[in-house]
Amino acid sequence: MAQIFLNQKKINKAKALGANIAQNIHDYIKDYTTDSVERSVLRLYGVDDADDEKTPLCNKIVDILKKEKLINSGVSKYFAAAMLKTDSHANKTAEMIINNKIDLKKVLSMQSLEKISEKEQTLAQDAVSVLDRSKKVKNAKKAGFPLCEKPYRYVIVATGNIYEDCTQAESAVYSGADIIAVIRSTAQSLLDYIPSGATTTGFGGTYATQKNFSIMRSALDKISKQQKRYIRLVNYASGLCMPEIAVCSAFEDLDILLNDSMYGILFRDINMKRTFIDQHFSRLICTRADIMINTGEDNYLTTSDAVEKAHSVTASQIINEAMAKQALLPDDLLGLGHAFEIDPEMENGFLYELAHAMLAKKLFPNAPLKYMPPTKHKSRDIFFSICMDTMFNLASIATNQGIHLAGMPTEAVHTPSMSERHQALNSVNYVFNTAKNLCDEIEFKKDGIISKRAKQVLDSTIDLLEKINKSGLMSAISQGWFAQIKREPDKGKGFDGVIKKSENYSNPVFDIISK
Amino acid sequence: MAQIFLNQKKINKAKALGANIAQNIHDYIKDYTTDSVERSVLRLYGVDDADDEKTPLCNKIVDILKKEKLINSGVSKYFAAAMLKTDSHANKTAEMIINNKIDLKKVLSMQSLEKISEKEQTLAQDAVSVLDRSKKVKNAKKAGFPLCEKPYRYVIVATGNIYEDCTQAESAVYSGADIIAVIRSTAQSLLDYIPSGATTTGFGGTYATQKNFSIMRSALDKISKQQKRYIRLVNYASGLCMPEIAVCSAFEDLDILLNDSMYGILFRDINMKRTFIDQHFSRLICTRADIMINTGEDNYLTTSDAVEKAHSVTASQIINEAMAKQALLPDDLLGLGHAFEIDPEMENGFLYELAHAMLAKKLFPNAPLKYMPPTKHKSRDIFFSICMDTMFNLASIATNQGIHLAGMPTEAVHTPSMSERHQALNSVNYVFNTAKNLCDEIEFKKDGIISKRAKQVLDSTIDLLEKINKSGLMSAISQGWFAQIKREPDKGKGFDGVIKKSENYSNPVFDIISK
Amino acid sequence: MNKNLIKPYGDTLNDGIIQLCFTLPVKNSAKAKKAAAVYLSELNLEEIRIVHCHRIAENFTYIVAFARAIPFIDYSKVKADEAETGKLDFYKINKLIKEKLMRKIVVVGASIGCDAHSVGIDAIMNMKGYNHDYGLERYPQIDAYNLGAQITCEELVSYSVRVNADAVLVSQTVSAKDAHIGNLTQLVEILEAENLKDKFILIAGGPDISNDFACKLGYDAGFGHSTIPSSVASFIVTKLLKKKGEI
Amino acid sequence: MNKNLIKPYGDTLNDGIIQLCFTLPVKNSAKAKKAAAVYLSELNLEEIRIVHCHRIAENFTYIVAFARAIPFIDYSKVKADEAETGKLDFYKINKLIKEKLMRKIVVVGASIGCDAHSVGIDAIMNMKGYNHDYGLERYPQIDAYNLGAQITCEELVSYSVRVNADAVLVSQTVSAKDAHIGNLTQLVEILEAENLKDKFILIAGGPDISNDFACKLGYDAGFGHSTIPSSVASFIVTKLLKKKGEI
Ligand code: B12
Ligand code: B12
Ligand SMILES: Cc1ncc(COP(=O)(O)O)c(C=O)c1O
Ligand SMILES: Cc1ncc(COP(=O)(O)O)c(C=O)c1O
Repeated sequence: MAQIFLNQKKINKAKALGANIAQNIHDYIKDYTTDSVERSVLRLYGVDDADDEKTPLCNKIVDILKKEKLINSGVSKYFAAAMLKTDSHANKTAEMIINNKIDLKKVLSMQSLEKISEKEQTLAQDAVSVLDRSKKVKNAKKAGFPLCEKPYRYVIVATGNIYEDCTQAESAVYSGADIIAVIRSTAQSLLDYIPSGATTTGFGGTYATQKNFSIMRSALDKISKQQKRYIRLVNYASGLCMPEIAVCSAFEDLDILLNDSMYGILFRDINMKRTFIDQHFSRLICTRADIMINTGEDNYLTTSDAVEKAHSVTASQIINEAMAKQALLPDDLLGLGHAFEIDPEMENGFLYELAHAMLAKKLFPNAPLKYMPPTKHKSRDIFFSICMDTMFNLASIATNQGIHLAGMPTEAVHTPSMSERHQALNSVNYVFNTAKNLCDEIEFKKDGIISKRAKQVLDSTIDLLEKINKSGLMSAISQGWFAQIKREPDKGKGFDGVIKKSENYSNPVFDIISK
Repeated sequence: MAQIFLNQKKINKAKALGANIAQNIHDYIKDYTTDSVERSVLRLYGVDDADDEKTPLCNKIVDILKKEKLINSGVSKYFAAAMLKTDSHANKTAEMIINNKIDLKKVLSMQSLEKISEKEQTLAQDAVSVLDRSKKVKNAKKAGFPLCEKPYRYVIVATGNIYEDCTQAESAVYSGADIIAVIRSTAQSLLDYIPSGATTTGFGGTYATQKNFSIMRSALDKISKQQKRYIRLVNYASGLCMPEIAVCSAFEDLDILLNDSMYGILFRDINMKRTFIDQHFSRLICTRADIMINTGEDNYLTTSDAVEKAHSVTASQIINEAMAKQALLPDDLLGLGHAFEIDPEMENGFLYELAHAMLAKKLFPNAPLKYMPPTKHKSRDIFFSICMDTMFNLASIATNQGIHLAGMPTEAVHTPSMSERHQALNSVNYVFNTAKNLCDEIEFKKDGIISKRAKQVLDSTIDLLEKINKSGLMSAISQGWFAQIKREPDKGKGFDGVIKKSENYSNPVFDIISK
Repeated sequence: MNKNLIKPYGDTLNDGIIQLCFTLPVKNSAKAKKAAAVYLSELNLEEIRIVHCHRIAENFTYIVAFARAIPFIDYSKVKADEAETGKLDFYKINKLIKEKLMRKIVVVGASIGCDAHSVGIDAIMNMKGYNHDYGLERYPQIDAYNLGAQITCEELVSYSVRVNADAVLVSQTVSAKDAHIGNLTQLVEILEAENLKDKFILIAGGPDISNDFACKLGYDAGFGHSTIPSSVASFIVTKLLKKKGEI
Repeated sequence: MNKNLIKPYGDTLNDGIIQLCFTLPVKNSAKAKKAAAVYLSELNLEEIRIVHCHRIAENFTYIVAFARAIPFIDYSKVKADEAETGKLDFYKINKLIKEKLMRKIVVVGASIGCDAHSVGIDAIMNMKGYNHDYGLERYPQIDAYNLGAQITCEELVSYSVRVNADAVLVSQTVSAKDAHIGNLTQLVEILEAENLKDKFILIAGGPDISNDFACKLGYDAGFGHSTIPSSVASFIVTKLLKKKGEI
């Protein structure tokens, strides 16, 4: 790979600061659960139905527990007890609870705590084996095809209609895509439940539902076979339902989830405590089910300047990595994000992009970095946008990135149409092939613009991490140190879903997968 | 500049072979003149009118001399004598000759040879001072603006209508062009005369006429002032009228001429002797009038494969340089051509392009290399073509080229329209700025693909030059060693215009400018 | 020919050349190529050149074409539909407010509904401004309140009433499946229901919003892509002065 | 709806989305932008979005637009207009010539007029061929003569008569200001004048040539961009067999 020289001691220092920052958050969150974590437990236990109004049963049950003020002990034991009582499957049991056929207030006293605990264990073991199954199934599928070369070619589909999405995905794979991301309908991340069923009415994206996941998964499996390569499926976890989305994704064998420890806080005004707790559980699930996470540092550069605030991206990557390590994620599932977002009018901007991209590679040599294309400065002159993307494609192959989001000529116009995705992939395919081994050929001058820039960003990162470590991450966020957006620890959406664990809180799935 | 290591001894060897090859040609051509050289003398003496059928008077006079078998002595003394006789200006004299008012057979005997020779000297001195004037005028204009940064941005206009060409040129300059080339109407190079007047009816280009030159020159001067930078004007010399075009270009203050020692032979089936003689005189004029030449090695790669025959480009550059040196051209007027023409589907093709581009820089460090965009492998998917051009733009700035022909998205479709030129220049402007100093940053691995490739091409070049030197250039061409096109020494268009000089041949302009 | 009659220009006046790109939902084949040409002939085009056809899915063909457009339009009859701003600058605007209105004016802005895009409204409101043009917060004579993104119509209205706003600025970026129309319409309905419609100068903005479009929805003006803050301030001041009878 | 009715596809069936790019010969301004929209509405388009306007000269505005195309066409009624080649391959063609025609066939090719582009005709004639498809010179049953470029019509005709050609292949690349039409027409006129028109199978080819177009000029067939040699050989053989009454 093209090399730049960085002081290893500085790298170590930055990593140590990150670990400390993450540990402090971890010390806080270990005493809390959330509505969504509890709903995830129900989903893991098999509750996946919705009522006639399309409200998921798991939401209703958690609401009941909250109303009854029982939630602090966790939903697990109540539901296990209820299942013992009904002696039926999970959805049936859930229905009976909702229809007041079973009173959760009383259900614990109806059988021995030992039996309940045993049932919890069985349910949890079953749940975990479902997660394990997903890992196995995916590995088996991958084994059937030749290894996919990096950078993986990643495109989004966003028609709002899952069936049209499949058509678009098929075309994208045909043009060379390795990864298909189904973008969610705008603001789904603010919904405190996961919609259900196949959907056709999203805005700027398609609802993330378990059914939609499975429809797309089948479509991709079909194309995989035709094209003789494994096609990865991506959806979005960050939001009010992070862990639940992770569960559904594991059920439907998704490969990657957008899952950032701070995106929801900053860009969706979701409460930070809620987010920190949710991301942890969701990532534990990803670890177990072999789902790669993709973080969202690229987003910072849509509100901040990419040169001025480059170090905030690096600092966030280090924090995201440290938090991921708390959730046991191995390096190869760590799709840390960064982006090619420097103003195209900046003199030598491309040199800075190379510096940033190589810094990320140097800091996270084993992580499959997710490299985002230019978006903010994309032109509405689609012909010019293609030039920017071509340069981005080159930066990606020249610095050996892991996951390459194909930039779209119409980025500044509309969600991509079928022809535009084809145009975008044509450029990616061409550049990746024509400059295939460029990364092995070039060396950068030690004292050149590029090397100096990488050092400078690393230095600023360490400064920022030191400040954050001193004040604590929550306070850092409330001071607007990321993306220049300020969020208060006790404000934001979903704060009422943060729950203090009681002494007898139980969540056996958590216990198993966090070991 | 990005560096590759080449053995200086090998470079010297290649250059020595080139010098030898050129010397052999020179030894041949010094005893010959051509119709066009003689017509150039007339143009230099002031004969620029045409008759009612638009046939240039200079053609008619040379025809008369040929018919009378007087041409071997050169037109100069006959015309000088005639002028003495008429005591009028050149066009008037020419008219009288054509209307048989003056008999060229007899004109020499009508006055003393000394007086004629004196008149020739005056005419020649005046002619040369016109050439010198052009150099001065251009330098004065340039001095009025800031220095233009290399690579110069070069675009073509080709509407067929000189007035539309001006509109197109204005727009191109507005979008950033530094150089405007007015492409000639298809096959003008096969016309054995220069059309006259303002023209509006060309096919795939606009006729090169002195009037058209002057119309475009004024248009560009106007835009120059508006945009506060000097805009260079290009036309095409290679063809049956090489030296005459050079003369007209000097008269109208053109800056650059496409002027290759072999293009016409290979691509236009023009007789090789004719071409060698014509190019020499035309280049002498360029030297004197400060007109940069651009050679056409890029064309080879439209009929040969760019990887397989890369060394034929290099060999031709070396020969073109050696011949240019015979015509006293200084390095800064030596726009040697090469091109980015490797199949976009070739793995690591871009690395090869970089190798070729750097080899050229290394061989001709002081020549303003003319770098041509992809043309042969351009897609009719204009969106993909933009990707190719963007990579080409990068190769150009990364290797510090002199003159950059902007690639057009519609290269494989039609001659460029106004919007397409704008799109093309947008890409050039962006890449040149965003990667401005990339060339100072990168070093290539000594034993990498790029370095090896450059060495390999140099080696093959030396092999080829050795073969050419052994067989002689004319025989090399007849064996198809350039562009895989075979041409016979005594075949091809314009052979009947090759004239053996008699002992008393005179061409005082030649004598002055070849010193 | 009437010199006001215009059509596209390729490289010669009135050659009518235009470029098109689209996908047809049919299998790539000679017939698909022909269909593309037939289709374009339905669009008032001639000398159609289908220069590129490519299969981009089993039953989809990607097409690049050039053609000559047939109609002319009379340019003298075209009427631009941008909001009339008078094009005042920072200094003139502040001066006018101070001297003619003789009080500070109050502007409230937000990106409404589930639209999380705040950069657009920020560009208009924040100190820093946009494209070297100061944002409204910088104007000494304007009290500017930027509520940010994801603001419900109700929140925006009650806030505007509270601070006695002169103008309410609404940003909408997501327009897929007409998402923006729903949000913008809802705001107007609420204002009408509460009889507040004429209390505020109501302005919409966003990359896909034109003045025409916004006016049709009941807004006083609409501003599109690359609007600069002073155009908006200009419009507001001019409108207020008109209301006051000062112009 | 009749499922044969089609229109462009953006990301949803029948959304009609197409992209356009062109230049208008007017000064960039709000009025120019509006004119672009008005113009496109004359092209049977709706929901027109002029997404980009840029001054590219004093009085010229560059425009990028998206819109929805209104008409449908009936795909079942579209008739492709490629030459009917029967799609035989190298081996079948040689076999057919040998077994059914029982003599070698003679083909002469050239790029005529002042057109110096020879790569196209070479692609069809040379041994090497094009896109992994052998050129006519490689066919054991074909005597192929490639005269190259810049050949006058007269030269081509007299040569073809001399070698008793079965088929004459003509290449034309330069089509600016319809340069190719002149050359192609001239050849047909000469052949007609000399009563040779029916003696040869007359085929035109080049990037801008379609079968329709060539047939209209009096050619037996026309072949466009990325033609492979076997298609041409296929056409010739099929035609000769038909003449002979073998099919
Ligand atoms: C930055 C960005 C984001 C950021 C937003 C961060 C933030 N805090 O704002 C993040 C990453 C969060 C984001 C998310 C999404 N985005 Co977004 N995003 C963009 C992006 C890259 C840039 C937008 C921008 O900041 N432009 C710069 C500003 C200055 O320009 P502007 O908004 O046009 O504003 C100017 C004018 O319009 C006007 N103006 C704007 N508002 C107002 C208001 C008034 C009153 C006035 C007078 C003027 C005015 O003045 C401004 C200055 O000139 C665009 C693509 C692009 N390059 O345009 C996509 C884009 C807007 N996003 C898009 C989508 C679909 C989404 C998502 C829905 C995707 C998804 N499903 O997850 C999400 C969810 C967003 C949501 N629910 O709203 C689409 C919208 C498609 C469409 N037309 O419907 C775009 C076009 C990308 C694409 N091609 O798909 N996005
Ligand atoms: C190579 C080339 C040249 C070379 C030609 C070398 C040579 N010996 O052929 C050189 C440098 C000499 C040249 C010169 C010029 N060129 Co040129 N050239 C090209 C270029 C880059 C590639 C053409 C090519 O080789 N294509 C590859 C072959 C295999 O494809 P093809 O020709 O389409 O052939 C295929 C089919 O069409 C078909 N086919 C072709 N002929 C025939 C015949 C038969 C019988 C059949 C069955 C099939 C068939 O089969 C072939 C295989 O599939 C094109 C741009 C481009 N990328 O297309 C411009 C291009 C063709 N040139 C162009 C122009 C304008 C010129 C000049 C006139 C410019 C000038 N004013 O100086 C000159 C003069 C040429 C002249 N008088 O003819 C324009 C033509 C514009 C137009 N549509 O009118 C083009 C499109 C470039 C542009 N955008 O401006 N050119
Ligand atoms: C990490 C991460 N999560 C989620 C999202 C999308 O979230 P939403 O659905 O809230 O738009 C993004 C968007 O870019 C992201 O980067
Ligand atoms: C050196 C040189 N001369 C002349 C020309 C153009 O010549 P013609 O007018 O014969 O097409 C070219 C074309 O590319 C060239 O490279």
